[in-house]
Amino acid sequence: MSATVQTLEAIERPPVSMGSRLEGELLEVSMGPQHPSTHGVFRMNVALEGEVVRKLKPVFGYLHRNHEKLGENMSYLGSMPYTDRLDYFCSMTNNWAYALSVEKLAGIKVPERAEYLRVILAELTRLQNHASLLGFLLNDMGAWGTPLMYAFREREKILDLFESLSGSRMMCDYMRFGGCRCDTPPGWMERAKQIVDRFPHFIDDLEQLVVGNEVVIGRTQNVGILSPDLAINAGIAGPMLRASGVNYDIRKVDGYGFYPRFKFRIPLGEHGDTYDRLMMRVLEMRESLSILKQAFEQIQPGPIMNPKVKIRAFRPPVGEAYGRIEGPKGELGFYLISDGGQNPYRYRVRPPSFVNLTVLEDLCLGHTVADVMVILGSVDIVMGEVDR
Amino acid sequence: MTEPIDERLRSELQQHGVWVTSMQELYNWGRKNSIWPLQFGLACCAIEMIATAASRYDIARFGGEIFRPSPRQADLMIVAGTVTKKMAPQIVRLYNQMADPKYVIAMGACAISGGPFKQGYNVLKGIDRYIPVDVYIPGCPPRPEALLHAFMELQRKIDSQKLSGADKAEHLKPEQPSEFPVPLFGEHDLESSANPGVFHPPEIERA
Amino acid sequence: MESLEQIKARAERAVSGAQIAIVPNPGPAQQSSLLIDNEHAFAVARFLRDDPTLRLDFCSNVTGVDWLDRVVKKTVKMKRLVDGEEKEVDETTEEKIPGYLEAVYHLYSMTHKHGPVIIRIRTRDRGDGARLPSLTTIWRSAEFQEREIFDLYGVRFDGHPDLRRILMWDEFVDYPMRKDYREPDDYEWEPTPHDEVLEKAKRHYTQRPELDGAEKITAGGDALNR
Amino acid sequence: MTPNPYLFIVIFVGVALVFPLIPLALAWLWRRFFQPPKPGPDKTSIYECGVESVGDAHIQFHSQYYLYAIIFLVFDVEAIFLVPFAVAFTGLPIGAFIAILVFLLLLVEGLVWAWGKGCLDWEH
Repeated sequence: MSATVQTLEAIERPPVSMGSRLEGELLEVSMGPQHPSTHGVFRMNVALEGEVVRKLKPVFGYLHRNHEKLGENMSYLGSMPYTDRLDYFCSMTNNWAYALSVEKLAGIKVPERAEYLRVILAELTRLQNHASLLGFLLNDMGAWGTPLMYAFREREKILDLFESLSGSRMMCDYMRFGGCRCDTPPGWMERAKQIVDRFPHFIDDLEQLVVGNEVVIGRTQNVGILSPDLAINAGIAGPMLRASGVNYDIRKVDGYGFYPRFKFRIPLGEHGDTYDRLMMRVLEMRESLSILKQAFEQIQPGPIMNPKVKIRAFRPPVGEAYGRIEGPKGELGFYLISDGGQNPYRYRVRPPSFVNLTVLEDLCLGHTVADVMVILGSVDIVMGEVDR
Repeated sequence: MTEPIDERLRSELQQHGVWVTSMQELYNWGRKNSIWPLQFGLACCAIEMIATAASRYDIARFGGEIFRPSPRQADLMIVAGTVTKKMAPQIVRLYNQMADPKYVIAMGACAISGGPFKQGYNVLKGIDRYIPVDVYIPGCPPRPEALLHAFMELQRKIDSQKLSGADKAEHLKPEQPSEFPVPLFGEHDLESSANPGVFHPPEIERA
Repeated sequence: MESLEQIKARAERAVSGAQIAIVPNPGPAQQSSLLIDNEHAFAVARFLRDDPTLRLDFCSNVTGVDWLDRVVKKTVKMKRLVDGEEKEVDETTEEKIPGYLEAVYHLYSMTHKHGPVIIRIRTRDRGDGARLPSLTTIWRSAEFQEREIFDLYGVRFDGHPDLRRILMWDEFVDYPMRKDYREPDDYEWEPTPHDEVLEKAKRHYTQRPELDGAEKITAGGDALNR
Repeated sequence: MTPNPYLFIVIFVGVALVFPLIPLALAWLWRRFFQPPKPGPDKTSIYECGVESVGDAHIQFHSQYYLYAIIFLVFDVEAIFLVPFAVAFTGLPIGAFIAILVFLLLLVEGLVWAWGKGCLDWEH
């Protein structure tokens, strides 16, 4: 370890007062940018007493790719492919959030079929995001690799749908201001229906294996408890917020897109611990499936692009707009200020993972190092979105 | 050991049940079929790397499915994702801490030259400014098949490495450095914006 | 939810001496905002959060915006005596607005589930006097986002519990998201530059050697024997 | 002539010694002839997730870990004593069985005392 051998006198030990509890010194450890379970380049400076966490300071910026500076130097449509690289698990919902904000900025209407397609693609993205998250979370808990293989098998099926629709597996760049880029190829709807009909088997296996499993219960219950008022005050959104029992889902609150046309329920947790967050994702997958089934029945052929919107020299009127959607990780918002030119004057992304990490220290204090990984896994961060 | 065994002789002996090989072939055959990558993902390309390691595009068919978290046990560093200037010193330090026959795959346009984020103030324009890169894979993100192709390309490269003689493999030469200076954080940019010993950009005749 | 004017009136009544102005939003989004002066921003923000009918307890988004010095041309219809008779002529008056840095807060209410109330606080100038009151002690969600504004725009938030750089490395000195920021120039080895990157790479091209006497003759030569 | 009964053990120890030494010798030969080691300041630095490690790991740990280690050590040694007993278990009279039970009882009584004293309960 350290090269120099310190003689006994040289080591100034703090005076150990026999009366007080024998305190151990704090060990400064950096769970650094390259770590198997930090889901990317996320670093935490952890002060450990033995194996118990006493202080935890997250460090960001290792993937700060200057998304907003680039957004200001490009046209509105130019930064649409960059939104795929924000949260690189859910490119469709990123596109929708950006398209929604620009449509609010410029006052553009979207035809009916495009709205239905957007709901279908957003719910498919939510399915594969929650499946991957559960795979990674169980991976962090020690089930090395196996649940991730099952989750990625489901994810591959959905990526095939995205690829046949938009041409790329992960970076779909599919939505435009005022609709979608292209209509579904023949047979796409049937394939999507088959996948949605077979998806419950995956959730049943998962629930059978995971939900009742006492190792998972032992590792996640009463770990990282988030109280409802701290969650609201810290701006937490998405499944993490609903796990603490706060009924706030932007699909119901804002009613954007065609979500008011579908009947679906919002799962709520009671304790706000990691087990509830895990269960939120499992239950939300079931709700997404019911939305998808309703959407498949109601969708009708029709135009998918608002003809009046100019693609080339698109100049929204002067003004500003803040549009937000319920992304799989929370509230994803875009705040755009337009000065009438081709480039936005200010292009701001409100990332859910970045704000959800505000309470990471509060959740992890007092837990062991192994629990920190499980808590971080349940917060579900993606570094492309945290660092932008 | 200098010139390879001619194939006719080898196949003839094989008919009589005698297998002929050389130390170099054995050494390279063993190394190329069990490359252990470093568990190290930066951005979207890392997700495609995980998809490659998953069951559909299975990298285990090429012997590379054991992703080692610690650089001490890894032979291959797949730089998968955008290399930012804040992350560059860490990547070079990890490369220095890897055991010696080590290889680097620059996966994705970002690791090769900054990719779509090239004009960002915090984005390093390519990882080959600081560490030597063996295989480049274009794409944003490259498909899992492209990563498998890069893996095979790397195996071909390992197979052709000599064990002795003038042009023997880099890691066998005593004078070849096995670690490179870690860039420092400056006030406006990284201290040395590139490592001249490693970074040999093509001399392009400007019109 | 009440209209912005009612909120403004009640806020000014609740916090004595607060100067709140309504910043109209000309775009179709119709999301106008309240501009609050720095001294009373903290008190007004607490009022917006604790008022029973408003209950804006969810600060969703905190954004930094950099406004450079602007010259706003206003054309206004003026009556002018033009060679004898009255004539309508539009007069363009130029108005210089000094630049400032701005923090925009989007507030929602989770209890009443009603929409965005946007408040803006502006700094005096863009130099080192850029200071703003921090609202982190009211909405904890502003903690990281205010640190990001400090990191990328250079606005010091007074009262922020832990104001340090969040995205850039600590030794970094300038504020990259400002409009007048010049990024470091490492474009010297561009194999295939085009448009903006071409201009940046051009600064590194070695100048072509000047045509000395001999080439001039040969260059001019073909003009002779054409 | 019948082989010496201990011959088996001698061969066993010989193989046990030679078996690990072969790869070590191979590694040393490889190092000597083919691949010269290239240690450097960065290569031998402490690996801490890519970041320069700050501070020292030789710090004062909480006393609870020490108590756990002691209790484990006691039962580890006990297992060593049980192994020869278990091997020759079938040929032993009742008296030996009673003796080993007393031995076990003493140690378990130590565990009960430690448990009662609260050395085992882990408080965060």
